[in-house]
Amino acid sequence: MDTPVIHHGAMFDTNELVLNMGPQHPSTHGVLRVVLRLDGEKVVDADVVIGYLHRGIEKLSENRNWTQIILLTDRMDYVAAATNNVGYCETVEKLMSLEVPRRARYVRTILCELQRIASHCLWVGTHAMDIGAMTVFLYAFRERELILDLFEEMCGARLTYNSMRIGGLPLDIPPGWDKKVLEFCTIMATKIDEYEELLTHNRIWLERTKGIGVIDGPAAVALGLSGPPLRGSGVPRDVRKDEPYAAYDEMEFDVPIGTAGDTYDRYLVRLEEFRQSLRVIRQATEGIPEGPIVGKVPRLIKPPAGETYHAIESPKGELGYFIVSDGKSTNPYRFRVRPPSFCNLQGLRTLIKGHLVADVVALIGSLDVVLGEVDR
Amino acid sequence: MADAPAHVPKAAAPTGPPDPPPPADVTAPAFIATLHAAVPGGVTHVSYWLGDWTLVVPAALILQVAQHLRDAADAAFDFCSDVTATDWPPRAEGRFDVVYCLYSTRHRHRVRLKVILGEQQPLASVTGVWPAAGWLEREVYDMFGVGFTGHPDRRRILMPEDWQGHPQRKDYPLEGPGELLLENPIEWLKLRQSREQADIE
Amino acid sequence: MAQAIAFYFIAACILGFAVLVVSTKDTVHSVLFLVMDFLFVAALYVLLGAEFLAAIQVLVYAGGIVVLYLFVVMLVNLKRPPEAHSDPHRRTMLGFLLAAAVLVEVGAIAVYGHSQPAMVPVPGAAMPVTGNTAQIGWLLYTSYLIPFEIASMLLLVAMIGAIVLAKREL
Amino acid sequence: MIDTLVIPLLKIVIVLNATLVSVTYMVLLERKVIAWAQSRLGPMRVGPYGILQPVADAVKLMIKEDITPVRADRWVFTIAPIISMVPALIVYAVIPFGPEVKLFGRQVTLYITDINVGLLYIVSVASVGVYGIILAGYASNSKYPLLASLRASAQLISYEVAVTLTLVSVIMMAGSLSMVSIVRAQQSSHMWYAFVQPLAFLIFFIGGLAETNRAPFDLPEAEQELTGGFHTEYSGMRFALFFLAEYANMIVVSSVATTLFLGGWLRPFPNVAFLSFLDFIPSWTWFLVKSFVFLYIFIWVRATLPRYRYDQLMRLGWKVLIPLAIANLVVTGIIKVMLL
Repeated sequence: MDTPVIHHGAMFDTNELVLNMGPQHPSTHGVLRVVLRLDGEKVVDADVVIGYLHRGIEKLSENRNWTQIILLTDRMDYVAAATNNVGYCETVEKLMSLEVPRRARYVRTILCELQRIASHCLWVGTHAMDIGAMTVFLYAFRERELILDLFEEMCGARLTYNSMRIGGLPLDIPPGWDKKVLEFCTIMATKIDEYEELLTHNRIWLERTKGIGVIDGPAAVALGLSGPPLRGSGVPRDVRKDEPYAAYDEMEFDVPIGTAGDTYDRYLVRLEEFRQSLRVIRQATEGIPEGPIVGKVPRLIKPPAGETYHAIESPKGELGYFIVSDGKSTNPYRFRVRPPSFCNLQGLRTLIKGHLVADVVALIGSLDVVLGEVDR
Repeated sequence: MADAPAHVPKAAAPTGPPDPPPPADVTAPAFIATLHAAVPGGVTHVSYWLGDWTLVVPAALILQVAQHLRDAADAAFDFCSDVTATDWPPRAEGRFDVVYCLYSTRHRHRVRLKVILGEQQPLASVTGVWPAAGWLEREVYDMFGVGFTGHPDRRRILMPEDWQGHPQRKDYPLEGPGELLLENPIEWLKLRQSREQADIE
Repeated sequence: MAQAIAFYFIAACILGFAVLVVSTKDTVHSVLFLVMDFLFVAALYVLLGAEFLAAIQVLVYAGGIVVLYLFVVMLVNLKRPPEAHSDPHRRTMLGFLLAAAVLVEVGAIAVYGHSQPAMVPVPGAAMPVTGNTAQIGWLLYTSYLIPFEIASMLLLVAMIGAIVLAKREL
Repeated sequence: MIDTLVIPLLKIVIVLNATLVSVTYMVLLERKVIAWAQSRLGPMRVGPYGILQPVADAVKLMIKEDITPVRADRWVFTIAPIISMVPALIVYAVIPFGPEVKLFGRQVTLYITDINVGLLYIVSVASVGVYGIILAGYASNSKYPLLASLRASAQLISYEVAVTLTLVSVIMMAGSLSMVSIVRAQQSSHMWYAFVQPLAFLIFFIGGLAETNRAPFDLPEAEQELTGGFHTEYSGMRFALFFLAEYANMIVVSSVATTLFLGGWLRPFPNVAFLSFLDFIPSWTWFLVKSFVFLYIFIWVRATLPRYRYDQLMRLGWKVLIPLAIANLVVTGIIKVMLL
């Protein structure tokens, strides 16, 4: 049960306790397992064990044709499925040098940003829940429900959308959908303030998140963190700005960055991202151009031989696809995903050393990992 | 995987990506020239396709190249996006392509490094250069069986500790180790034990 | 009569639990019996009409001190039986010696108490207060002020000592 | 015979039953209030507006399998929930719900008994309740419950100090340890002690939250960290006992706070003749209403605040509340000596 490690030299010998957190644990957000070595309640070291949700999506994709893979990508980051679709389709389009119509790129932008809000809603809810504020959880899920309704209207599904096609979209937006999206933006803007009222200036929230899991910019970059955890450390890195895809080059938005690199700053960054996402959605919905929704896509999708890497900014961070085509078969020769959650989770061990058990759940929450994406 | 249904290779298995050299009208970024100067023989081939630069690096020099690319002012690749591999079983010069996708948060440019590696050939770990490579290299080891030397924590990451074989290799069957495990676990256990016995002998 | 029955019952329980405290193998069970013991002592106080003392007995001993015992017992994990001493006879000898000393002491007190005339109780008339609690307070701060203060100082010293011992870096 | 045996027994039966029923409905109230705070409906299926939910819960818990882990300490595991529940119930012996009233031509006191060390009795009995939690964690022979029970007991002991110190200030004001006398003292001094001792009142309330393991101090049962806390390994009725004990303790804290700080059964402004038309409301109603306000705040706080971390909780207890309570005590003493 225990592996006692005895510190000699101290006046009192103390045993280290090995605490196994997960894979069945309410706040490891799925099937994450963290083996903690504790000195009292202080974490001396941690081993992060993953793979409990490994379904071999990469291997599976190498045996499916190019279109079938889209629905496999839904199953990775299942709280932001449309973002995965977009990333994959754009990578294949890059391989085939396909031109995507402007209207499709605008709709992709709207869907990506709606997904970002949905994902952040889930994050703010569970993160607050982990720290004990249960009301925010239900508030955030209430708003996420509105987004799911929008998606249901758009593509008929509420979680796994399969909402993209290589070269464009499967369906045009339903009539009146853009009005509903704008309406949602109005509602959401007030709801963000509601979350902030409950958390941002709450003394207990501040005590629980300020100075917890501090990581500075260079260290975060070296650890491969991306997305809000990286921006929380003050590194202005956002794929949407740096390597624009979809219609982000035509959008106006700011990239919020933190200063302290602690859990609180990551929280603030994500809350500001809510607002920026709404800004992008408004611009894209109001400026949605007329035109076709699918480009000139050959009947049989068979990209030329070669390999490419393409990254987009998913709600969790840099979501990259590395795809190799052999130019002969109708399936990719190598399909590799660079899952942002996987790389962010790698930083957990560094972040939690020296903190208390209660901070472990706060930090898992602040990294915002989805185990479906970590394990694939 | 003697009992598993043998993977039937396609008529002509592909032997690697074309990696076309840059066309005449594209100028290579400056850091490639600097790299050539700093690490002689560090780059054996430069390729440009779809706007991405790929440098093929000999396995022996990967650490030096990585170090240079991270520290050189005109390169500054401080962010290791991805480490992965591709399996090209019939290729003569080596079975695996180990691919490093690098990004610079300062210059906002990307580059891919590629190391061609034989099946039993070890490769120096770049975790000392980019700590981010830690888990990514573990995954490459887990999925392809590439042995990284100098890795601080070389364990399997996604598959169970006692898993046999490396699933992402092209000769690993999609069905996994066979149906025996699901249909008759006791038989499977016996088989595994006998195999372990054979390993020991 | 009823009071005598109650007294002998409570006294028997106290003794019984006291025996269980020292005879039980499991340390946590032993501590639990100690709590029971303290509760019955409190009952004895109630029987004597000293409710204040009874409540304090429960609050301080059962509710405070023994909880700390439990803490220690649980943290140092004494679930395995303590190893036998290298020389079991020495311990037995020591036990007998101590028991004999206690016996002699109790005997001496009994003989002394019997030979002396009954102690004159503290004159109640001198106390301006009535009621159990108030009387204790009055006595503590008048007749027994110095012992009371000395006890407080001792406790303070013990507390500081414990903090210094336990805290590795101050 | 009737006065010495029947009436006290009847009172005990009534108080026990009322307590148990209100505890079960407290659970429903909590679920409902939190649901409203979170724009939900709460339980709605069992009975109209879910008012029969406690009955359904009780039936479910009773017919649930009662599991004792194999490696558990069987005896301690069994008595721990009992130890937890009993102190929470016997405290009601000294809580005054009202003064003497005439009932069927007989003078009946609306409290079971009034002992002269009533407040001390409550404190000491409550301090025994911590054993239930410690022993549950120990007997489960599992790491999460053990950690939780250590946290719980440390928390209870620390906050007990602060709470007891505030009680001493009140005792100083009232000059008595008897609950009934404290209420009467508030009547004669024309002032609820909440206004005379606002600091003590606040500390008592915060300490009460901590002592009942309620949010934001609900670390011992922090689901997100310790997967349920000290009662992780319990199921069925034994789990229910812990659950009931927690809610019974909440009601105790509310009742004590009402008695000590809000004038117990007294109506607002008890000495203002002009408001005497309020007297037609039975005195115990005032008591219940005031206690209910407390209970509501307990729930409200839970729906609003995040949870403290363990070390922060201890720091708050030892470095803020206890010094404040001591300062309050000293100031109260000085004023008392100077003015009287």
